[in-house]
Amino acid sequence: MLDNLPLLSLLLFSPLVGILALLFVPKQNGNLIKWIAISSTFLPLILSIILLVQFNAHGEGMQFAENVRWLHIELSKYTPVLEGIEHFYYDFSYSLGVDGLSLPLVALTTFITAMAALSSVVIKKRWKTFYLMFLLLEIGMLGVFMARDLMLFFVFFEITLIPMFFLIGIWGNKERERAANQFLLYNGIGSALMFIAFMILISTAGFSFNEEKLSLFYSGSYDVIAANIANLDSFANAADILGGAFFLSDGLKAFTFVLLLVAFGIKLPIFPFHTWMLKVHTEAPPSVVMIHSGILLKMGAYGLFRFGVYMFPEQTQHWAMALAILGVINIVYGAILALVQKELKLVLAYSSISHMGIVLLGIASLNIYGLQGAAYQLISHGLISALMFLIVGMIQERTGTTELDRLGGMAKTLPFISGVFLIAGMASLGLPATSGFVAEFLAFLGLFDKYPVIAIVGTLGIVLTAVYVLRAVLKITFGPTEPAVEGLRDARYIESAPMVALVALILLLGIYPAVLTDMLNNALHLIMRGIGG
Amino acid sequence: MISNLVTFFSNGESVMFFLLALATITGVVLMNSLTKIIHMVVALALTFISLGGLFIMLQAEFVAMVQVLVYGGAITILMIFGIMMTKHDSEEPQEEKTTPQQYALLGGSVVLFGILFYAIQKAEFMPAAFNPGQDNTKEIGLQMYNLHVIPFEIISLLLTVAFIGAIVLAKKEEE
Amino acid sequence: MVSLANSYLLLAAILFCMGLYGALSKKSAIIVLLSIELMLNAANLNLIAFSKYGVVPSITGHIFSLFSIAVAAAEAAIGVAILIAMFRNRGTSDIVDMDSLKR
Amino acid sequence: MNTDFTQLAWLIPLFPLFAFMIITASGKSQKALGTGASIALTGASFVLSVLILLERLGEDVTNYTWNQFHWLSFGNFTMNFGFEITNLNAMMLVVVTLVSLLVNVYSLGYMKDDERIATFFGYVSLFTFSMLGLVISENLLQLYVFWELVGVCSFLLVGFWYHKPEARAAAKKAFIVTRIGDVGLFIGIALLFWHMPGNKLDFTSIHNAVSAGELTGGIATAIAILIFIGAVGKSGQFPLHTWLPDAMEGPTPISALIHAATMVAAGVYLVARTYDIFLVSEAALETVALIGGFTAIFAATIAVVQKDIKRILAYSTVSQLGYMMFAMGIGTWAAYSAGLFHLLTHAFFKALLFLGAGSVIHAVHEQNIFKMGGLGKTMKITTITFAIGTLALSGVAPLSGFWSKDAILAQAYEHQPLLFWVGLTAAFFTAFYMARLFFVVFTGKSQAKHAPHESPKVMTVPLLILAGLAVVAGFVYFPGNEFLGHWLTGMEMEEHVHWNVIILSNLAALGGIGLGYFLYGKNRDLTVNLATRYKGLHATLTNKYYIDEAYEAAVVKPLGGLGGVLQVFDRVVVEGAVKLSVGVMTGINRIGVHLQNGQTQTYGVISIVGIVVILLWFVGRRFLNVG
Amino acid sequence: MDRLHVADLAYMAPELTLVIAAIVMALLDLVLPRTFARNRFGLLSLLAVVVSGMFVVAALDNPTVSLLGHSYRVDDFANIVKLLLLGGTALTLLLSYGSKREQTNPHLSEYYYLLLPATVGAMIMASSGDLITLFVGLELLSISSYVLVGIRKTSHQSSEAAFKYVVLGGIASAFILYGMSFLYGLTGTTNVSEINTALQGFDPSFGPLLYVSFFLMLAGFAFKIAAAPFHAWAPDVYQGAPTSVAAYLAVVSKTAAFAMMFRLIYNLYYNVGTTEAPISQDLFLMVSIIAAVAMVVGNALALKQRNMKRLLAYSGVANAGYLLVPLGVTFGDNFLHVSNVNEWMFYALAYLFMTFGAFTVLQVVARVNGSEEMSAFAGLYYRAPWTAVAMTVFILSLAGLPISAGFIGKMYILLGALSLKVIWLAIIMIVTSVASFYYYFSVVRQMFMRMADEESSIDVPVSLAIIIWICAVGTLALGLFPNVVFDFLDSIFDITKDFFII
Repeated sequence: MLDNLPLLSLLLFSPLVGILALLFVPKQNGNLIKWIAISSTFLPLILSIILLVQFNAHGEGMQFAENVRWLHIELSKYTPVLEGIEHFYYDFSYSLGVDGLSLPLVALTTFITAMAALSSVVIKKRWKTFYLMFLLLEIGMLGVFMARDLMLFFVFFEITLIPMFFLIGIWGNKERERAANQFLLYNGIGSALMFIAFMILISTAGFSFNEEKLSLFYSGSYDVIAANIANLDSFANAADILGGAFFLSDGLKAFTFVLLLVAFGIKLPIFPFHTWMLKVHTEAPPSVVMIHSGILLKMGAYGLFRFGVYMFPEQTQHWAMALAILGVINIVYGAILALVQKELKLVLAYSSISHMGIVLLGIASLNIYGLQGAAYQLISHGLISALMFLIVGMIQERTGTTELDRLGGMAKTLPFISGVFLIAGMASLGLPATSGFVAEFLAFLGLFDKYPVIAIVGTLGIVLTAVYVLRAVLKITFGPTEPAVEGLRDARYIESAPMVALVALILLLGIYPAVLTDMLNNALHLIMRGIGG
Repeated sequence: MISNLVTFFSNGESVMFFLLALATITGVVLMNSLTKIIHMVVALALTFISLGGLFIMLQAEFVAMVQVLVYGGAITILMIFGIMMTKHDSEEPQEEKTTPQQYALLGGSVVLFGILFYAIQKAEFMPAAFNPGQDNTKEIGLQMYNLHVIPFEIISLLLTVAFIGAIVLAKKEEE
Repeated sequence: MVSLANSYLLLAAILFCMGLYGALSKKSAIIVLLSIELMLNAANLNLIAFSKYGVVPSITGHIFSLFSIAVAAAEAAIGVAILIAMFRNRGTSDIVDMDSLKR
Repeated sequence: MNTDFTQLAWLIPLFPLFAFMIITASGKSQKALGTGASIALTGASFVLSVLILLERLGEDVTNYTWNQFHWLSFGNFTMNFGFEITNLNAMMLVVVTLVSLLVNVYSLGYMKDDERIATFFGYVSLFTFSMLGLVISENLLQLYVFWELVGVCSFLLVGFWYHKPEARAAAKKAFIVTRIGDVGLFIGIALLFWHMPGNKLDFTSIHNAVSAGELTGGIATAIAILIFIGAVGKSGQFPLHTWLPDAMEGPTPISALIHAATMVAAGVYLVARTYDIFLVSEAALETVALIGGFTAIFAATIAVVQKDIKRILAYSTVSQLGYMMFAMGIGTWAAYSAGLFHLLTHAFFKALLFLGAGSVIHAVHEQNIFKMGGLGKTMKITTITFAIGTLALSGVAPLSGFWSKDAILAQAYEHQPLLFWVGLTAAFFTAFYMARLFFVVFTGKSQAKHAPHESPKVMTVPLLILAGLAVVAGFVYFPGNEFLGHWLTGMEMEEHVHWNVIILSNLAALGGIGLGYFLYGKNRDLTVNLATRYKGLHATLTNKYYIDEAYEAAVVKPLGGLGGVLQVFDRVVVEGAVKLSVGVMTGINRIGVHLQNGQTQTYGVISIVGIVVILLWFVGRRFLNVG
Repeated sequence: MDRLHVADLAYMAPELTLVIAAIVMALLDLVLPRTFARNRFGLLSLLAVVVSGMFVVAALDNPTVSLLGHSYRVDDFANIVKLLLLGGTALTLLLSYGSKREQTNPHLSEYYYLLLPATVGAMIMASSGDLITLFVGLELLSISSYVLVGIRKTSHQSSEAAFKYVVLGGIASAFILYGMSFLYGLTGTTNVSEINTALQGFDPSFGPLLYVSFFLMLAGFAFKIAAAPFHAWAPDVYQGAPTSVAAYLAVVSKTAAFAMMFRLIYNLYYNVGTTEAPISQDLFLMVSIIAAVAMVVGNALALKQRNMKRLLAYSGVANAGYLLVPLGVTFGDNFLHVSNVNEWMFYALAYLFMTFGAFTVLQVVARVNGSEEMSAFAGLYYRAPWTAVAMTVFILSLAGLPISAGFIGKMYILLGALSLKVIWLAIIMIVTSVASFYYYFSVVRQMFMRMADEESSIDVPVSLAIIIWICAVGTLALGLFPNVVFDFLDSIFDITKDFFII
């Protein structure tokens, strides 16, 4: 029965149910709004679990694919030179699909969104608008991970910007508006560069010929473009057809690749494009940062996988060294800066930078271990940073501050939260039996084959990570009890539920990584085939 | 150089052109250098009328008439009315020092003229015989009411609009 | 020197540029409007000259210039009308004083 | 071979894990349930370990391996986890479970009044689980996993009294310093992975690869040294030893269990487990021997002037671990056995000493030995057992410490004469500082504020058991009875009796004790004179050779400084670059807005300039061939 | 000789309808007593616009009709543009109808019968192939708009704006005329297709003159569409003019000027020059440069602007740049990219919706708060949530974010530019769009993140609400289902028959 349902579309638009329901609730009715919103985030979660169950981990390529024509712009009427061609058009589809790489991210999205929705109950004003934006954001994020068409991908990528802008700007801290602006502009630039890269791809590699229908078309389809780049007989690789109008020369390829690298690098973020996210981390409400740090940053890495590495294997090989060095810079730079921050949120922000370096390392290693590590890190860091900010939210709600100097001895007053915080810290520093270790291990393992020296420098980050994580975590949980922490209430049930769930997942992925690596494998395998490491 | 000039002036048409052009330019130069506004308007009237003369040299008698009537007459008078209805200091105020804007304007105009000069000098017109017809007024009439009747009608609308608009804008509100 | 074509064109160019200069340098609004008329007139001179000396001489130039004279007259009228309205409001007719709308 | 119990070895770590889960689930208020579960399940592990040991004591035993847990798998690659039981493991299992059990029991008394006693037992169980997991690991990666987990447990327990800033600092230091070593091990594993045929990491394959000569040369040296760096961190060898004395901030039973008997010995165990790799690299062995020997004497000298009872023992542990390392570094199977033998005996007598110290602290609520004194009268059992421990540690025949130390020294004497003398000197210092400790604490006048009392039974019984073991454990391996060596290595050991070594080592021990008695038993004033006369030396020693300060100056401060610099860099340069590019836009904005001055004629001029520029550009480009 | 027959007047029905309506109103104005509320003329004008629109629709997809040597053409390019113009005029009428301040103007009736001739001028610009007719149409539009800008003659801002507009508009007209005169001189005709034929074999010595004449005209047109560096009048004039007139200038007047530019530049200069001296390439490059300058300058100037009308004016400058891109990139060597006109038409439609919507919301806000500053938008979301949401839609569209008409429009233009690999222009276009987020979203910030001094909710007059809804729905619909428009254009418009004058 389930086979006939457009599962992905259902999943993608399931937050709309909540949105529509919310629109009919008067805005004064806070509790009803919260409950409707929270329960409606569980709908996509359930659907994504169904997907996980139905997914065939050993099937190649896309599953649950859907394809509906969205934009079809006919050009044939105007192009007199193409004799014998009946149709000539732009073809952008509403086309969805998931593979072993995107499905875990989809599940991560629904899961973290649900957790963040739970933790958002502490939001103090304008619940209705908050949750509307929240659900809208979820649609955008899900779309990014499911889209199989470049244009659709871009649309969803951009859609995430707008609710985030509101979420930061309305519910953030003091400097929220600046943070929202910075977020929007930086990411706007990133997606602008991405858009150009996509357009270049569409107008060169997207150009295809359909013999049956005698039609030529510019396709936005990810598969078509990737196939055309790889196929040496395609228009994209012909310098002489129509004066090389569709020729994707090496220079152009490198240009596009760098555009993509910068575009996704801003999102990821790669040094030196990271400054924007510091403000977001400090100013946005913690439940929003859960999503931001847990999922939105992953969109950059996902894009880098999908478009950077998969479409441009040669360029990836060529740039692998640079990527590795960038990765190490990210790791070490982020770690050292995390070490000197006085504000917990900034520590975590720099920690994200540091952790995302591992993704770069994994990619740069050009072997399956590294790729696995990078992909694993996406999920792992998603969970860990979500957990971290869940806790930050609780600390902030209870003490009104997240400055390290004003916190201390929380283990006495908030033992449960402190314990979970400690676990989160341990996971963050890559302790075995947590998901962080698996990712770190695989990424470094991969890199050691290719660039042992760079890898050794990178392992410095492992030590530094321990230093800054412990510095922050221990300052807050251990030591004498600071006045701000006195007499607080430990986690409520509604708060502990997401904590427990996140911890459980982090441990599950740490103790039995095969559940995820198996799934990732077939997607990464395709990438490997290209880069032939 | 000199021989060129000699050939130039040996031709009656050329002499005529020279004189009229001189008058035209004199008008403009005077306009730009005089200080009293009413004098400036009169200087420009000189220009407009000499242009009419040039039009006649170019075998455009009808246009020349219109030029003298409209420009030399109507517009000049209109402007004088304008001057009278708006209290003018009647002196063009003198700026003490030249602003960067004026330098830019001067430079811009001169360079623009330079480019025009270059382009015009570069062009070599090989005139075909111009046959304005027996009576070019009639010819204009024929064309105007046949081939160009649509713009003609639009001009009538335009003039109506201008007429209504001018009244609306210039009329004093009775209050 | 076969024809006076270039001379006419140059004269028109001089008039155009001086008109432009006048329009953008004179303080008196009336003179600015007149300078614009001068620019239009320069174009007319061009049209008439071309209708005799152009690549393909024709009477169309005359017609074009007639239209442009009509347009110029209408524009002048509107210009003066606006100036009068303006003068009623502000008591000045200097173009440099019109800077309440800026930045 | 009978493997009935060996097959069940996987249960051994799971028992304490189960205990940990029970305690976590039941919450900290269920004290009786928590402690009970921990003791019972650790006991179960102990019983099973003993049964396995007995099973393996027979002849013709082979290693038992099970590794069918697909921990990590993708494509053709699988990383399996499992367990392996060798004789070495079996011995370690018994040592760990035994000490853990005893510490569990002891803690019932020691931690009785702590409201978080259940949490404590939970952590201990978790530690026991991790340590046992480490011991039975079938491959190096799995070992690494548990290696880190024991580190975390150590961290948690060091910081158990989290509200004390010193405990927090110590826990942090313990974790970070060992982490430095761990990174070495990590790199070693990664390199090994890529240089092993078939990318295998299990010990059997490593053994086979090394035997087949597939892993040799520089890379083997590198891997061996990297693995050793891991061991250096965990076992508190110089230069990563600084965390171990600080770790004494934790509850004393923990110091006995983790920081004396088991976890810190894991470094030695690691080297033993990967001994094959070390054996192919002379350089690696030398490194191990040198670091071990140096640490042995280095830490012993520091211990001489420390005042804190636990710190003295901690430096002693560092020193003894150095002993084991340097045994490993000698590079013969006999030395290997001797090192492990010392590990075994040390586990017993050092645990004993720590627990004894705990008993003392429990009684006087004080850790400074000079504020104790005269405890021998009130705490009989503690005194006697502590004395046994002291003698064993000092290497006085025929206690266990003597036999193991002698085995090492004999091997050194045969193969590394220089190190022999180093070892001997260290032995002398050991005996000296132990004597100092003993005489200051248990003899003389009482300085304590509280009236000391003997500890309850739950604490003394473990002391007695350990004391017994400290006495007898030496007899499994001595010249003439090479049972342990043979059993561990599967080779015929022929241990030569070096009487001169035996005599020298005994002399050193007795000399040390004698000197200690002379200085601290009788003429304590003399020590003050000595301290003032050799002020510099004394200060150097009390300040532990200023190693911490050196690290502070060489690593911590520069790192903080670098952090500060990078912070400025981040704010000024990185953000500045962004601002600069924004500045282009705002620059145009400023100029544009300035020009938007309301003057009609300015607007016109802007346009004219625009026209002229573009026209000049294009006309010039096309017709004048410029620009 | 060609002559106009009475029957041919049927083809001109759309324009004639408006002219007749204007004359009837002018006469009625004289006859009717003072007590007769003149705002009913607004409905009459709306009726005329609708009827005219129906005539245009009826003429859609018919074979091209050309009168008097292309002096007047009815082809589908003209028809589609006329629909845009009439739509814009209808919205202008509704906007002024809902504006209290404009309704109290003593010259309300003149406002209506000047607006219709202006639209006639705009329509003529769209459907002529003769320089004279084009020039006269342009002047009809311009002169009517001068008056419209100054129609609130007691306001000195209004007359100041009008005078600035007259002066600079006059100069621009002079430039256009001067440029056209050269064109006439080089070819001897004012008929666009004949000029193109004549230029195909032009004498090389005329090269510089051709450049100069092209650029003089381009400068004039760029002034009319307010492309930088000829943009400076726009903010002042918009600010001084009544809101409905400002919207009319921003949308209708600009669209007409664009239509004229497309028609003229392609028809005149396409394929002019030789392989050694590819003049048309240079000329189109000039257009691209103007486009780039407009995008950069427009967006840069808007960055810190606090007055909403000026902000929308600058945004209009930037949008003029975007709209010039399809004109500048041409067809490519192999006619690979021939959708230029479609791109422009789509974006012009999107621009109509979003700009008009934004002006209308501004009107709603200014009506209540009496201020056109951005701060007047503070807390709008809490005072009139749906209006704020609609404004957000317009802003998203102006900023080019999905899912909105502006996004699809920009995407279409960019696809065109990049299919010819004009990467530099694409990058400028998209990067400046991102810069525009800064100021567009500061409006959003005002609406959602600031609190208003007053908390009372705002009522929106019906006619304004209608505009807002039409524009918001249009903007979103074009973003979600752009194919409706694409397919419509595809079925109606044929560039060879409907655009090029052969």
